Amino acid sequence: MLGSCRGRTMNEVALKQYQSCWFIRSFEKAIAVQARAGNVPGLVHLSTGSEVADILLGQQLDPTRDHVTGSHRSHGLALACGADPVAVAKEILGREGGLSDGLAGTQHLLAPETGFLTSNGIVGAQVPLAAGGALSANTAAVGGIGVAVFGDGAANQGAVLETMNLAATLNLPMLFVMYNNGMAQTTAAVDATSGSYCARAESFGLTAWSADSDAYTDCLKTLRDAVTYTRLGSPAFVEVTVSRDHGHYFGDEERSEFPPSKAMACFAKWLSEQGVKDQLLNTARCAAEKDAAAAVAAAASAPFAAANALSPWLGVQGGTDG
Amino acid sequence: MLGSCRGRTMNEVALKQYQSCWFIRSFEKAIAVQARAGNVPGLVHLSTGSEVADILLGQQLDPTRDHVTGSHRSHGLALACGADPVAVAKEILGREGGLSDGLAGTQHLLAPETGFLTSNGIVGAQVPLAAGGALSANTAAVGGIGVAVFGDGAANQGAVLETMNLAATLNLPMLFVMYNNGMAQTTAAVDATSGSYCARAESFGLTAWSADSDAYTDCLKTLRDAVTYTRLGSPAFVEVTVSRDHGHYFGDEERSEFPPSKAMACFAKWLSEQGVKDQLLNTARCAAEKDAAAAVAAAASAPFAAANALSPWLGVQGGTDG
Amino acid sequence: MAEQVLTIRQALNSALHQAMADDDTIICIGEDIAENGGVFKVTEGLSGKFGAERMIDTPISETAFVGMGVGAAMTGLKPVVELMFCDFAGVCFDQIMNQAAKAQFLSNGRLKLPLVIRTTMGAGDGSGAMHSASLHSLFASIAGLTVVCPSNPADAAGLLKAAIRYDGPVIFMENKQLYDFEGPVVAGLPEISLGKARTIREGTDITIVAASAMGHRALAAVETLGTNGISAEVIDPRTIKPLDVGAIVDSVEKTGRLLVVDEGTAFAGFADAVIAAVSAQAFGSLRCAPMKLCPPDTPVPYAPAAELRWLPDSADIVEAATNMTEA
Amino acid sequence: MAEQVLTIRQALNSALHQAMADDDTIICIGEDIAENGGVFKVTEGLSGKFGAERMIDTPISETAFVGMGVGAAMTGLKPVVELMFCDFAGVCFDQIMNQAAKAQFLSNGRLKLPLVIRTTMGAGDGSGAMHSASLHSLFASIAGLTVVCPSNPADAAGLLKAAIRYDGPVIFMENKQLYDFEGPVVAGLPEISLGKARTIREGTDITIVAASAMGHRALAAVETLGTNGISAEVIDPRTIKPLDVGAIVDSVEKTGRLLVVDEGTAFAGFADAVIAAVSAQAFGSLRCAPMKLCPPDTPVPYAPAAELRWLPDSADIVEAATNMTEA
Ligand SMILES: Cc1ncc(C[n+]2csc(CCOP(=O)(O)OP(=O)(O)O)c2C)c(N)n1
Ligand SMILES: Cc1ncc(C[n+]2csc(CCOP(=O)(O)OP(=O)(O)O)c2C)c(N)n1
Ligand SMILES: [Mg+2]
Ligand SMILES: [Mg+2]
Repeated sequence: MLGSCRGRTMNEVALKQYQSCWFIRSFEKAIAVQARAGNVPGLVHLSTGSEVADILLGQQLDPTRDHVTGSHRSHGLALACGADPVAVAKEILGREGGLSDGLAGTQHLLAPETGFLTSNGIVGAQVPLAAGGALSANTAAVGGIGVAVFGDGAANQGAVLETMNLAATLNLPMLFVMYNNGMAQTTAAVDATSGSYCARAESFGLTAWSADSDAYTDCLKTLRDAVTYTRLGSPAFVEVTVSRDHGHYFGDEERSEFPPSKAMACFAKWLSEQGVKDQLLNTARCAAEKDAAAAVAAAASAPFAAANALSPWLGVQGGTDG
Repeated sequence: MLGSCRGRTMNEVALKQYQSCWFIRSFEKAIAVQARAGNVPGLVHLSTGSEVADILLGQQLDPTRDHVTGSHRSHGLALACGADPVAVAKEILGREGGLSDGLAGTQHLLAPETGFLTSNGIVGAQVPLAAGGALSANTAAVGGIGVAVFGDGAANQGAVLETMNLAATLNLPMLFVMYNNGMAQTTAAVDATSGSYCARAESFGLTAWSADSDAYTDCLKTLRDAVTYTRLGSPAFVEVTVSRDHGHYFGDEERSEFPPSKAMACFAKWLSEQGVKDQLLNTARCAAEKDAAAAVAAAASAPFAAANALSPWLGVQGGTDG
Repeated sequence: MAEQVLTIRQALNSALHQAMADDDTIICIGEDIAENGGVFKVTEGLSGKFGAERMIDTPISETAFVGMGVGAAMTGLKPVVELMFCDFAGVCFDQIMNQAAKAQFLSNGRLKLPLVIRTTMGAGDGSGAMHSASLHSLFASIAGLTVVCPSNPADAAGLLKAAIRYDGPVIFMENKQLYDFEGPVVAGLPEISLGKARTIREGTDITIVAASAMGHRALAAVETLGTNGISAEVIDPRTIKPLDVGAIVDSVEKTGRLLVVDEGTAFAGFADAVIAAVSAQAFGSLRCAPMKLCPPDTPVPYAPAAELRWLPDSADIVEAATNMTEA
Repeated sequence: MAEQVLTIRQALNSALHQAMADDDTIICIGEDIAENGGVFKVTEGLSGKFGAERMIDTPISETAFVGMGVGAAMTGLKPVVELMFCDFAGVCFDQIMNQAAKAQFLSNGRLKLPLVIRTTMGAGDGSGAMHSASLHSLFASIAGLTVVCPSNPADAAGLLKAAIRYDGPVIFMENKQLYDFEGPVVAGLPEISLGKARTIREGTDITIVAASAMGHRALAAVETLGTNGISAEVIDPRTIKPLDVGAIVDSVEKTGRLLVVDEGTAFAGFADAVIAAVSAQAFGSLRCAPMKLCPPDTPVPYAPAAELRWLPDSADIVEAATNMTEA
């Protein structure tokens, strides 16, 4: 679905990206419908609002040698890295055939075969893991990189801050990507963070960029430059401004006043300016919506993971099993 | 011993400080003698090399409203804050009548009555505690501050980095004092830390200074300015260059190549330049040496804490006692 | 005294309101606790009443703010720190294990440490492996910590008040699945002593020890057991540490059988602690092997059926108790 | 095969040399481990042999470098991470409890996690409350972790090799007090299976289970007990988890008595785990209450006499075992 872009014109590539963004957005919308219907086991944190960042980042990466980790809010990132949408949806819905057969769930998407190592329930904990990915890539000398994606709130966790210094000290090929959506749960970024994020990263010795996902070309160029720079062997940091179009989790009504993401509208406008016909935009969007709805529908019609999903893990450690 | 300095001339104050520095240095020397003789239970980390910083900092503080925490290497700081030298020495030697009757030891000196809350066996862990001191002082509106003293190695711990952001976010009257002695155990600061320490602190929104303890007036002014600034209600950071005249711990022979601290020689030179007679300097030094030796000797002749030092703590929690 | 029915959430909220009104030195620290009232709404309304000075919202920096709580407790405040999920203890565990737990000992009693860390526990709501753990025995295994796991509104309010007044660090564990559990409370929400178990059902054939949500499951099981002619006594320890071993031993001396039902770890957890303590003190009274019913030794699974299978339920309790009484 | 006498430190060092020579994917990560050879000198000489790429010195940032080890283990390397003292686990506990321990489960078996965290344990050298803990059961209570506590050079080397080859995360705990303990090893330092206990003394009257340094104290006690006519069997579990319950149960079925001597916590610790497991499986064989001998429930005190009092010693073991056999 979120396929490769080699050998195409720039417009074709961008249109495909646009379609992929719509795929994520529609996927999350379909998950929201499932959640409202009570078909999701717990709470879900939707990626709605960071689609453009997810896709532009994902397309700079190489599944055969890069290792990516994400936060609790990583449906879009996992898809952008190439994780199978049906398996992702099944995992989120707790179904058989989910990435981890429903044992892990929305906050723990693992698709290492695509380079998407894992997302994480603990804010910031994914960041040291990506340093390990960078270390492996470095040791194997395959030109791969580690990429950690985290939020503005996570930027205040010791795990994230320590890893910035560690990556710089060891000169790891590691890219820190901070999605600044202005909020951490109900706390505004400005209330929780003193100083600027880029200055912070620079103070640890990282090369830092910032970009706004509303500005397609800028954002693309920045992410591409940052990945290229990192691939040459040094750690870097990018702050990407995104939005959080739902509340912290879906159903968290109090935050519904947040404005919808402008990023995709801006992207569409830019495509129009490049001469891409509205009809093509519509076709891409419709195709994406259809594909995403189909993926989530396929997942929703699959059986819930059975109690015996646990069976392979019973007695593994010799603990007393209840 | 490390008494107050009100109502004296500047030279008198400085001479007294000089004497206090020699007190710490001689105290540590006497502890080293005890350690070599096998009279110290475990390893000790000596403050030799940071005496000038300890004393100049300690003298800016007010025991009635400030709260100070220190690292594993805090004998000098505790003394500079006014902890009873005999009780400190007894604690280091594991004797009855030590600050904690020998239960805590060299890395856990607690003299809250002097404002010296605690030192710490875990690198960096004392720093959040000082934020609590700052919060208490702030809440009580007594104009007090929290002060955390830590090393260049500790500056890479999440606890320290998180607390910088927290203090800035809450606008706590908290002073971060980093003693840069260039080494953490056997790791050179330059190998473990990327970027500059002051830039790091500034990136978290702290006002930052640096000073060299070899330069008496500068160091004094910087610490005084920083304490004054913090007392007005905002967090700040000071990097003080000190030396580590022994190895990481006493007896860690491999590091004996470190050059002896110049700070006290510089201090003496400065005093001479101010017209303080050599004889006065000698008298101060001799008095300090005598006092320190007497304090440690008094401690060393006290009985080791007995097994029943533990008694008050047995059964407190209802656990099964062995 | 006047009785009233409250949920645990409401009881905790009222207790905090009362305690903070009575004592200026009590402050609350945590993520999203002030204006937002906490993600579980336990601190709702407190910031309007007591202001931003006493209701402190923090960045996502648990080590820094738990440590700040420890330092504040050393210097005259009585902080109540909210750690959103006990699973997050990992990111601030040094401040709990080495700083909060050891400070009083290291000061040889010169320091008081009136710190409460309120946190949650409990699986059953599809929150997955890092938002569902029950780490009460992890905390209880650390010398210096008091650990409380209330199961009803009156206990929750009364024990929280006691925890706040206590001079040492207390980990106060609220079960997410019980926040809406209703029960009677008397006016004034009287304090309840730490360290005292409560017999929530009397019986003669078997003693079931079950804290927090497991107490409710045990009560449900007791009904079925009763219809099968088995009379079970259920003890809610309420405080995990210090554990009221005496109350449990008294019961086992009467019933001769012990079953511990617990949502924590099956290996070196609360269940093992109870079994070992009872074996040491009442071995002669035991008519059969003391047993435990705990989840399998895996992280908490996400999918509903697997999570259901993972948690001990009343059918499991009935089966275990029946096996023990028949043996 | 040729026998040789080595200290535990030397045996561990040789095992690392051999393992790293045999497998390029093994790397070491930690503070002061490369040129300095580690503060306990276990990694001495490795950096000269294998270079800075495979012997990685880090800043004092345990969360970052333990997490880096976890991530590296997910992506093809076999990291051996040194955590200088187990007391420091607090500053990186999330990476141990939630990341290392849960990754394989969360991947439903798709990820391997060949990670070893080497750390130390053990009181007795005046290191004080934050450099002396024995947290083996804290780790063992977390589903997904394997925990190893060797007591002699051959076991140390053989178990370390097995731990490095194992697909899951292993906490490998070296007792500081035993680094200089000497013992015979055979050439090649053969691997020893995880999860197998060893009977280090046969006896008929009482089973004493004791890991790490406590095994040595138990052996000393056995001599005295023997002269008093009590024949004690001593089992060194070697692996704390998975625990070789079978070996212990077999022994208790023979002796009828169980004493667990352990340096870890007395509440919800290893001792309780053994007692509960044996009670469940061999209750009928127990001739008296299974007992434990653990330190008092306090942090490790600093002053020598208090620390001595704190640690169970062989006189305590003799007394406990004597009481049990006389009862
Ligand atoms: C260590 C830890 N603390 C708190 C939480 C609860 N929590 C989950 S997401 C979140 C906010 C994260 O904000 P941010 O990093 O900006 O990501 P966003 O939700 O905006 O994508 C919080 C506080 C957690 N999961 N882990
Ligand atoms: C969390 C933690 N990691 C490692 C250690 C071991 N350790 C004790 S002191 C020290 C070096 C500290 O360096 P620095 O902060 O510069 O202080 P200095 O010793 O130079 O005064 C180390 C690594 C520790 N005590 N705690
Ligand atoms: Mg955010
Ligand atoms: Mg240093």
